[in-house]
Amino acid sequence: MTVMEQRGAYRPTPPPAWQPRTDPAPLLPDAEPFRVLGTEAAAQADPELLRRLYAQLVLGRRYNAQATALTKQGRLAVYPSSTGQEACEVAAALALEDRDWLFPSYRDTLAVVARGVDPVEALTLLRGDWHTGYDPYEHRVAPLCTPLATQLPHAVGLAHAARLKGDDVVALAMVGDGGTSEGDFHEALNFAAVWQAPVVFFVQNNGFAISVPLAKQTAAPSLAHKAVGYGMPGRLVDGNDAAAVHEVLSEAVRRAREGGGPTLVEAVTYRIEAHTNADDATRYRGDAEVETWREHDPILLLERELTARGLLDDDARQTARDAAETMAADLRARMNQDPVLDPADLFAHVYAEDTPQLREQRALLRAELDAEQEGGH
Amino acid sequence: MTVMEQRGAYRPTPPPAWQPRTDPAPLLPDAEPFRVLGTEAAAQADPELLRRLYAQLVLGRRYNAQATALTKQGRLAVYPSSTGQEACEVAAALALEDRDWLFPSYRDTLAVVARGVDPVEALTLLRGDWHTGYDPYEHRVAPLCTPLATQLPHAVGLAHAARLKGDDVVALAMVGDGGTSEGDFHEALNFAAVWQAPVVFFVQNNGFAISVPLAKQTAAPSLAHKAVGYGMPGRLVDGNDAAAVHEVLSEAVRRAREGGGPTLVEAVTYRIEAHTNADDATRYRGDAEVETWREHDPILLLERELTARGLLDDDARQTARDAAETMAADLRARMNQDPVLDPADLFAHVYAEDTPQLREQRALLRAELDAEQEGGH
Amino acid sequence: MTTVALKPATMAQALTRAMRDAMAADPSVHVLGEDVGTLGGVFRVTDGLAKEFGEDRCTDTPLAEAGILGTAVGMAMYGLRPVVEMQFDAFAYPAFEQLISHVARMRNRTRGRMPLPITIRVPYGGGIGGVEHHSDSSEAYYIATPGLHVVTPATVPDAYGLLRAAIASDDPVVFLEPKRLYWSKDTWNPEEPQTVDPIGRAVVRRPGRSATLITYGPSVPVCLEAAEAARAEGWDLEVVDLRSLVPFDDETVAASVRRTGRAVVVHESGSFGGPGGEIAARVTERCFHHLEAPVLRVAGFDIPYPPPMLERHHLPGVDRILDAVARLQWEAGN
Amino acid sequence: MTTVALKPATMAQALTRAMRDAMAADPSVHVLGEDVGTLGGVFRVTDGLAKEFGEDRCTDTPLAEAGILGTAVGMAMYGLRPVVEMQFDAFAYPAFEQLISHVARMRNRTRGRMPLPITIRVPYGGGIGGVEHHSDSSEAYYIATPGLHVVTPATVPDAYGLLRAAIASDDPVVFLEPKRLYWSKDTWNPEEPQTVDPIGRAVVRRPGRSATLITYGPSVPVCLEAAEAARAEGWDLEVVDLRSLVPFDDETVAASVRRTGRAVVVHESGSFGGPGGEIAARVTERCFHHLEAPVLRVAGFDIPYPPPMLERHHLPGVDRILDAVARLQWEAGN
Ligand SMILES: Cc1ncc(C[n+]2csc(CCOP(=O)(O)OP(=O)(O)O)c2C)c(N)n1
Ligand SMILES: Cc1ncc(C[n+]2csc(CCOP(=O)(O)OP(=O)(O)O)c2C)c(N)n1
Ligand SMILES: [Mg+2]
Ligand SMILES: [Mg+2]
Repeated sequence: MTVMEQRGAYRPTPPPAWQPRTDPAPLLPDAEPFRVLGTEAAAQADPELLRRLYAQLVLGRRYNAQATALTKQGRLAVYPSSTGQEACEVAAALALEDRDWLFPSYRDTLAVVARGVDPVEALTLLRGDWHTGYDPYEHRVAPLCTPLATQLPHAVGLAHAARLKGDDVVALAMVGDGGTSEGDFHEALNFAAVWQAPVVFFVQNNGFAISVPLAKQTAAPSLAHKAVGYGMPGRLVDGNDAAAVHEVLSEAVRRAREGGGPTLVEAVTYRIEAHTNADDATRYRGDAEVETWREHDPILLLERELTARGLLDDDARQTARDAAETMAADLRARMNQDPVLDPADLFAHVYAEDTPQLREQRALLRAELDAEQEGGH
Repeated sequence: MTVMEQRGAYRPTPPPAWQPRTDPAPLLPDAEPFRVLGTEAAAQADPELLRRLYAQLVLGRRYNAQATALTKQGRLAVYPSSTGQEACEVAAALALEDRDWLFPSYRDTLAVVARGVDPVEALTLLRGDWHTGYDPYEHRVAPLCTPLATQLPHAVGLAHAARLKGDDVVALAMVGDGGTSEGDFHEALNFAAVWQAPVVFFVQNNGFAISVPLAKQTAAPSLAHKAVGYGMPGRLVDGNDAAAVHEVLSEAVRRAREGGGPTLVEAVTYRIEAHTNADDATRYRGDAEVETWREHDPILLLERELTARGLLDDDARQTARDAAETMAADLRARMNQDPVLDPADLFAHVYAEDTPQLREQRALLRAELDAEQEGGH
Repeated sequence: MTTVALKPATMAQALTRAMRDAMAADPSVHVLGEDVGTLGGVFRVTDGLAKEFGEDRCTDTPLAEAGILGTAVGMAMYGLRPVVEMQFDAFAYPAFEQLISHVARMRNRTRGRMPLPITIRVPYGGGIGGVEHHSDSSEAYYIATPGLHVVTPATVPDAYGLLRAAIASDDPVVFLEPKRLYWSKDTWNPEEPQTVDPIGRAVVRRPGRSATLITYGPSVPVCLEAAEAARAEGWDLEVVDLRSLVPFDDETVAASVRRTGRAVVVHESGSFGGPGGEIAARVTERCFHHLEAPVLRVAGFDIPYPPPMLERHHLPGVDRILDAVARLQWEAGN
Repeated sequence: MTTVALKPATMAQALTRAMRDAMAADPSVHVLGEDVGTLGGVFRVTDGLAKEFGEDRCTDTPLAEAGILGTAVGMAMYGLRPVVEMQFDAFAYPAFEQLISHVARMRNRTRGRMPLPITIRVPYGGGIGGVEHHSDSSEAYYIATPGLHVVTPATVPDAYGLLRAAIASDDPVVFLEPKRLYWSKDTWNPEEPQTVDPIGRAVVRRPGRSATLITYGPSVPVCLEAAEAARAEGWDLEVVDLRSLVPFDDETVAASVRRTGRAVVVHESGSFGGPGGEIAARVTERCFHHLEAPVLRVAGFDIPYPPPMLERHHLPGVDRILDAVARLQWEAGN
């Protein structure tokens, strides 16, 4: 006779409210990052897409190099390069439809440009003549966002609003591994899951937050494992495999568009350059580690695949390079022009209409500038 | 010939940094809340512990009733009752050693009292004569915390500091289901996991955050599923089963003390009363739901177990009730005395030493009070 | 002043009515916050909105203030007009980064392309017997943040008119609701066409000749009471209700002080670094040669908001105001 | 003024030295923040500390400011003295709830039983060509929060002395480090016994008779430069460096203004609701009959901090200060 039987009538019941709400199993990421290039899956990949990704990667790499060069010439205040992460940058832009929205973080100039924003306007912030250089509504790209993770709730709100209005618009929001530690990351994912908002959260885990390595940032099995805690699927992908990133993001975008709710995607990648041109990466990591990653370079991986499948000849390679050089030359030329500045812009767009206080301050500045001109100093 | 073989030498490699850091499986909670009472496991439970829990539950229930009565008499500004949640409150206090720390949330007066704090001092905040009524260092109980989830990083920092100092002290921090949505919850759990701090996060999921039901708070399979995203174990327990809660918390405390790092425990329970005496729960939930939970009452569950095992006779029951009545009578009597107030206390302890500005303000108040006394109004 | 047609309404009811009318008039107006839906808010200010307009228009959010304001930013980006409720003043603090770094700046950062018409309702101030963290006066933080309008009503009709104006504004507005005036009543006919006052105009609540009390929100009734009491001392006090801290109505305030030659700024918020310093400084800049005495301030003490049983000693009351008026160097002139 | 023994040091070096000395003297002093360990901070102010004292004493935290300050609260509860670095002014905003609701109040909430000796280092202000969110002046928020000390050095020796005092203080101190003075140099001998100035005392940096410039932090060198330039116009300006905004040294400031009869407050922070209003108001309260003109303010404009290429038009410079001095109604008297 068991203890239970001894006790007669009393049978334990689970707490009344208890019904597991979601099956956790499908929300958990695979143990290994998803890959396409060099695997069986690559055979299924659309050759056109692979070629397009390739051209964009080459362009992106060149853009990073050119922008970094511009910092050395004093034409940019600072540039956080995404060299080594181009597969993520490009795939993020290409996974979206025109009507969708991209929410970039401060490192994602490349995704912004890949989405169609003018390469110079994308650099306005970093040149320093204004903050956001482009019209967010033109290509549906939110301003490059510096306060980490703060753009994530924006993406959720926008996607939710679109859904309420009946528009099948998806928002894709980018954030770094470091950014996942911020409270805003948590709140955004939670709101998105509760509202079943059509959002894709795209974490580029590039191993570092400035000098802080991932192991000091999280003890989780992977960042994608955070998803189950919100009730959304978490996906892990090789961030240097452009085809894989594109596939995973496209799938998440599709799910979101069809009402399936948000997804968290973690791309494992690496920041090849220093945090920005102002950073000294030798202070916190060795060359050996960087070298290992150079061998896993996104362009290299894709090039190998394309070559193996006979999809890339020297001509095509040259065409991609030429396009990149043309873009770089144009960027250089346009960035070498001094931007036209108007100090009175200081007061523009603080409010829809100047407050009386701003009118006074505007007049003060005007008087100073006039005096300066007269005084000739 | 496979595609791979066709391609010759090129073999895919996972991204170099990829080594799964932790095995996620042991971090995931069971699908069903852990229970002891009414199950085979109950046979293993220490009778002394069960009796102690019982006495404390009865005392706790009475305390809740008395405090609520005091609000009706205008003796308390407000009281957030934990009726129905006494198993959690009591087990949290009993799972700790003297040298450990408790970090209560605003609803956890009962845990504070069960830890040894004077029942009147525990109510000072709610009576309104001062904020924290007790000395946090006397029983190692942090102030009752109203801004939700903000006490969680405190617990992490304290536990981390203790560990750095070589003290085997554990911090147990309490939070509600609603509180898990706050950014501070996320940041605290992440810091704790990265630092392997000896903390136990104890979520009382009582189904509501004021009027907002759990389904509007989270879409997760359970709140305990959040743990894996930080790299700590998540445990799910029937929050009305005092023996189960005590066991799970004790186990987590032990693990933490032995250097095993933090644990997230979710107890599934129910808030039987309204949010506070000022709330009208009929606006957002029906009686039927409350009734189901009354049948799953923590005292009832334990009483059944004790009775079935012959551990509780009428005498013991009466002793528990008498102790509760004595406590209640004492509380009533002491709370019916008007607290002694000194307006000059306004300026006490803003800083270690008054600033010149506060000295002036203190003098102003003093002059007003003197004038009031003279003027007789 | 009462006409038979008017029924007394509370400030809370006027606020509810303002949201209801705004939601009825404009489908892009959405209300969101903790407990604003089914419960109607802990102060019942959103009572009935979820029922009338559905949960998608008046939404109970998860419990996370940065998330609430942050998602509201995204909603506004997509053309909605979110009206966000922060449950209590102190619980708006987690949303400060979103407020300062995004809400206040998005228009400016994008050269006017991405305005954010968000109204942030913040029940503020003390005097309601609340325990700690429930009675803060946080206006100093808001007014020091360029890009925000900061508005606070003191009367029932203003509660309606200013909230309508806030929701209609294309700029973000921090709408500070004096908690202890929620249940204040006034004769006000919600069925009549309502005036929607523009944001940024102060009003003289009581004309007077001896000195000006400059005040706003919860301190307006206290100042009016003080002005009545002052008659016994022979002072005829003017009371200016600012209504809007940003933009600030320098014109109305300076005109009053030039007339009276003396001024006391009264508010509940702490004194040091509070709005009173700004107000006193700008009044002095503008009216220096009309002033018979320095502009004085009567404010909350520079302490964490005290427990309920002591709050009456902290809050600026009639006596403290009259004491300040008495210190306005009457012997010296006029 | 230079003696041979003294070597030039930067303010950043003095700050590092202060932490190093404090850590060596007291094992309970712990430094934590983003990138403060291995990297030594983005401004290199914590350079070498992790190496010398180990990662447990100088810790790279996860990237979460509320978490950093919140865990520091817990560490302080257990008897440590955390020195927290916020990487930039604007990135302290996520920690505001912890700051306002806990750090500033814990002593008071617990009747003095649980003081929190936390130093919060905040690099602040502009003039370094930083892009948005890297140049805010957020002192208005801090000074309006009772329970905090708010301190800011303007010289190399003060950077050392005030930071030592902040770390030694049993109260929480917001320690504002003027970014653009990090690389300012002064002859200062770190090997000599260092004076640790008490918090709360202003200092007259330059005596003068015509008017007082009241300033702090990054604007101190600008005011000194303005004072030099003013000699050409026949003005002999006194420059008061406040050093501590809370507590405020009314004595030193009022004594100066009583002497000179005129004053201009200069700071980089926005004008409306900024510290200048408080300072002008309290100076006027105390010195009304000594004032020949209203106390004027020269401050940043009330706008979001502008992009680098426009910041020079925003920052209070010598000309703007002299223009204000010129408006001090010189025709009227003296
Ligand atoms: C809220 C906030 N805190 C701190 C910073 C300063 N900061 C800029 S980038 C960075 C590291 C970001 O790391 P991660 O999120 O991994 O992105 P990555 O730089 O690797 O792209 C930090 C700490 C910031 N921008 N925002
Ligand atoms: C930061 C913050 N936001 C809002 C509140 C107001 N508030 C007090 S209790 C409560 C609900 C809390 O729900 P939960 O965390 O589930 O705890 P429970 O009340 O169920 O014990 C809310 C919203 C608060 N105290 N702190
Ligand atoms: Mg990173
Ligand atoms: Mg709850």
